[in-house]
Amino acid sequence: MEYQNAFRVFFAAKSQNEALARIMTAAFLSQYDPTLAELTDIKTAVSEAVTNAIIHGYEEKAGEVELFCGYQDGKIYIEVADQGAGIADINQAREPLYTSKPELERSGMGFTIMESFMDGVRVQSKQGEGTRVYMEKSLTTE
Amino acid sequence: MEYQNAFRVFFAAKSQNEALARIMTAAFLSQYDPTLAELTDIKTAVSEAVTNAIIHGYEEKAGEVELFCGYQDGKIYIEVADQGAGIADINQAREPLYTSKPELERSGMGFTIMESFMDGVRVQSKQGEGTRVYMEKSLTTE
Amino acid sequence: MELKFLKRNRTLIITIDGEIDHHTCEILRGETERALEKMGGKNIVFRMGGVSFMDSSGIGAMIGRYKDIQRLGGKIAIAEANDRVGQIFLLSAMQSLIPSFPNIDLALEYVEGGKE
Amino acid sequence: MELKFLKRNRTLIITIDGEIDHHTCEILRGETERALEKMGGKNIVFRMGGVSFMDSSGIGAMIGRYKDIQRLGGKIAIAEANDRVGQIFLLSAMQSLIPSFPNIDLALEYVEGGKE
Ligand SMILES: Nc1ncnc2c1ncn2[C@@H]1O[C@H](COP(=O)(O)OP(=O)(O)O)[C@@H](O)[C@H]1O
Ligand SMILES: Nc1ncnc2c1ncn2[C@@H]1O[C@H](COP(=O)(O)OP(=O)(O)O)[C@@H](O)[C@H]1O
Repeated sequence: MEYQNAFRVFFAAKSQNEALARIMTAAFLSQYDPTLAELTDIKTAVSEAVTNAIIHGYEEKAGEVELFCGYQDGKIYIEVADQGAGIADINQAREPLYTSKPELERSGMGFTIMESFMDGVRVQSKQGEGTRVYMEKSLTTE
Repeated sequence: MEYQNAFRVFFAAKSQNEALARIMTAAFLSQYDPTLAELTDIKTAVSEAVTNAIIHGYEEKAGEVELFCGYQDGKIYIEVADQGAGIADINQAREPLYTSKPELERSGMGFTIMESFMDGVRVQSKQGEGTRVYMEKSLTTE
Repeated sequence: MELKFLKRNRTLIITIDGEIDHHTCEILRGETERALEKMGGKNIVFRMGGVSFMDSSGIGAMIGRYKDIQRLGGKIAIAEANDRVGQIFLLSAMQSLIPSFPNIDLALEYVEGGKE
Repeated sequence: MELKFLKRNRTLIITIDGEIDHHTCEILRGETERALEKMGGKNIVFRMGGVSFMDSSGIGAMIGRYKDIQRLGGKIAIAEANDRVGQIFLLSAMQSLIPSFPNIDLALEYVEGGKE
């Protein structure tokens, strides 16, 4: 797919970069005059997926997180990927309140939030190879 | 070289992404409490190199610009690269006021500004293959 | 994220400004533990009017504090959450554990009002 | 970038707010041409107090406007440039073509003061 505009960033899997990922996403989005609600929805979904890559994908060890943002015909396309642990059971992972890391005070609501705030969420994962989350959302055009 | 933190982004060679590159750089830098002068110096140098990639590297045609920012021991490392036209004579290109595109109202001051605002600037280029600019700057630690 | 701690009766009032994510939640957790040790307190009220961003890490952190406080026999409440923060709490259905109030007085009344 | 155009005597006063880079310079160039056509003016003063960022594209744009105005037999000046913008103009040694003044009155005096 060809995008009207896009960026793809790779950054260290460190928790301080969760904010960096949100700022980058917001800076890209702001070119397309999103509503404040749309901007926050997308920032929140990106924050969830990036946090998952850091905590669950790399289990807070060294690694590289990939974030892609693309714009095409009024729609925002997001990808967040890691080359970490992977997910054994994607259906279970997507269930509200399911978390494999309650000891880290995870709520198990990450995927639920991505699903409520975006128009579509697709997860690709292979154990030992990593995870890629695809999300998209239409921007309202007034 | 291993960095304490780093990101590498690839974005479309479009002029609206010059501001995006600056915001990304500033967001990364702000983790290290730079002075306002340091922040502006580095943002300006990034803006010059990214603009050059878009205007001179790709001559405003489609392409991808690469921006790397790394932090290590109080120093910021920047790389800006394109796979565009390349530079025939790097020494001439770095001369103050030299520009190959006066018709686009270029001033020929881009490299001079990078050199004045950063501690070091290195240029690697091959005609027909592209250009990579390396820059670094120490942050003052109060 | 910026945190302010204030003790009123037997309640620790924690004012949170800025962004709540996984990174800042680790700070929130540590600072709250330290404040409870130093200042004491049986209950917690989180004043969240100044929260500009929150993701699901915030839910985990609130539930974590709920568990700590429950062990002390206390209560926990949220005050001044904006629509966005409220929406995320609603999704997680945690209001039964941690009720949310429009202002600090109602939140204090709830946490202090319980019998000993 | 935001641009405001105002005519005073035979001078077009252009107030620039925001960021000046290659992208916004293309807008600056087009809008200035249109304003000169519609509103007229022999001279230009750029009010730059609200410029929060400028790279070398700004130098190119100023020299471009200098050439346009010189063709009309007019003058061009800069007012209110902050230290950072001033530093970039200094590097390019363009003050001999386009002088910079701390305030708009001095800049207007310079451009209007010349003989016909
Ligand atoms: N990038 C990932 N790599 C490996 N496992 C993941 C990843 N993302 C999610 N998971 C798994 O899916 C579960 C549910 O994720 P989520 O709904 O975001 O909740 P939480 O992050 O609070 O655990 C996680 O606990 C984890 O087991
Ligand atoms: N990325 C690049 N690809 C090809 N040529 C370049 C690149 N960067 C700089 N140059 C060459 O070097 C010259 C000087 O660059 P610079 O000092 O930035 O001034 P300006 O951009 O105003 O021309 C340019 O005019 C161009 O010929």
